[in-house]
Amino acid sequence: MAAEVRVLYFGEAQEATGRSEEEFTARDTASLRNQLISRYPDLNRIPFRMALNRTLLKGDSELKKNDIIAILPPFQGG
Amino acid sequence: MAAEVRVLYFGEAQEATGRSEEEFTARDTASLRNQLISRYPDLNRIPFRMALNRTLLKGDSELKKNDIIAILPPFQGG
Amino acid sequence: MKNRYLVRGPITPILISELMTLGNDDAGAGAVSIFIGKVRDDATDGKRVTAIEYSAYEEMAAKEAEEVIKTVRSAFSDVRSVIMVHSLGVVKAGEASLFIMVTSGHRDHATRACRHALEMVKERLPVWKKEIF
Amino acid sequence: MKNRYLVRGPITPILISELMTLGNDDAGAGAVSIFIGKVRDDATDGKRVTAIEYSAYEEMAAKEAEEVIKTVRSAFSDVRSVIMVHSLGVVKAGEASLFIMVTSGHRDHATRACRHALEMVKERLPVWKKEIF
Repeated sequence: MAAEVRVLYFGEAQEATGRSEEEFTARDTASLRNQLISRYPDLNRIPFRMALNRTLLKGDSELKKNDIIAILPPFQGG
Repeated sequence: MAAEVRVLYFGEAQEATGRSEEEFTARDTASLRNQLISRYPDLNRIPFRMALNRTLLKGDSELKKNDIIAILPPFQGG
Repeated sequence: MKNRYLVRGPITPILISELMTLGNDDAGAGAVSIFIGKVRDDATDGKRVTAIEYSAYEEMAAKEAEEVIKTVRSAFSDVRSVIMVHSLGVVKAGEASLFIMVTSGHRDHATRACRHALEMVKERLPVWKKEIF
Repeated sequence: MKNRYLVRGPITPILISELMTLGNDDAGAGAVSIFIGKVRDDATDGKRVTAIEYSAYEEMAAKEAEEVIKTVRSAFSDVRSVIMVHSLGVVKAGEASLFIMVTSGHRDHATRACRHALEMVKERLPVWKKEIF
């Protein structure tokens, strides 16, 4: 079942989307990724990963209401 | 030909000899080492190396007047 | 600032001095290994970097920093303390943006754990930069 | 003191702060790696070390320190500066007796060169210690 989730954008993903966060409705992270890229084609040039509730995702995951998904371009700290 | 040289003692070698420096007359470092050990038997328990004019000796070396020989117990810096 | 691993602006010499006093009361720590990362005035396409603006996913950064510390401590048993701080916001060229300090009984674990923490920070901390020319 | 590599007594936090400002004007140095060696309050035969008294063959130590710096610089081409200082005389438990700082453009050479310098200092500096209980 599709769930309402919050999506946070960081680094270059903020420039590609023009925002720092917004709401989405998606069943799982794979379908969320598809929605993101069709809404923001510029995201395609960023090899982003996703975190679900502050934990980096290794594969895909189901989503439930109020989950927080972060869109993470390659890290550049240090 | 035997030469007059100055011998400096460091670390435990000062305790073994009871002094920090003195004069010796020796032809080469091998003969100096023999004189040192026969004069100060306690030096035998210290695996000392020697420096000739501030450079660590790898093998034996002839000596010339006014050379400075340092008696160096294992280093303990850091 | 929401967490102890992030500081607004550069990591100043004064802050570094303060961080270095942490663990000063541990007379069993014979070795202290420190890494400081600084903003370089690199030239790109003929333009010189004057500063970097750092941003982070702060809540996740705190969690990852805890993970890094936990991993380092379990990998290097002689380690006695680990401190790490990363800048957020604008840091000028020549200023420090990262500080890592590891203390241990003897030198081997302090130096290796510090390097390991550094690599993990680079790999795992959700931090991004924007160059300012 | 006869040379810049040896200092009488402990390497105090103030001296460390001063040494750390050296090379601060080099905005091409993105990495600073520091090692600080401290006197541990080790227990031997039930007696606890309260201090260590260091002595050195000072003239040779200066020469060897120069050698260490030269070797490190030629082995790690990204290195931009190397500072090293060792204590002479009495240093109490918890106080620092060795300071090594290496700066480089990027992190790899600073961290490896600092460790290499540390190993060479241990191996080559004519310094001796006497434990005080």
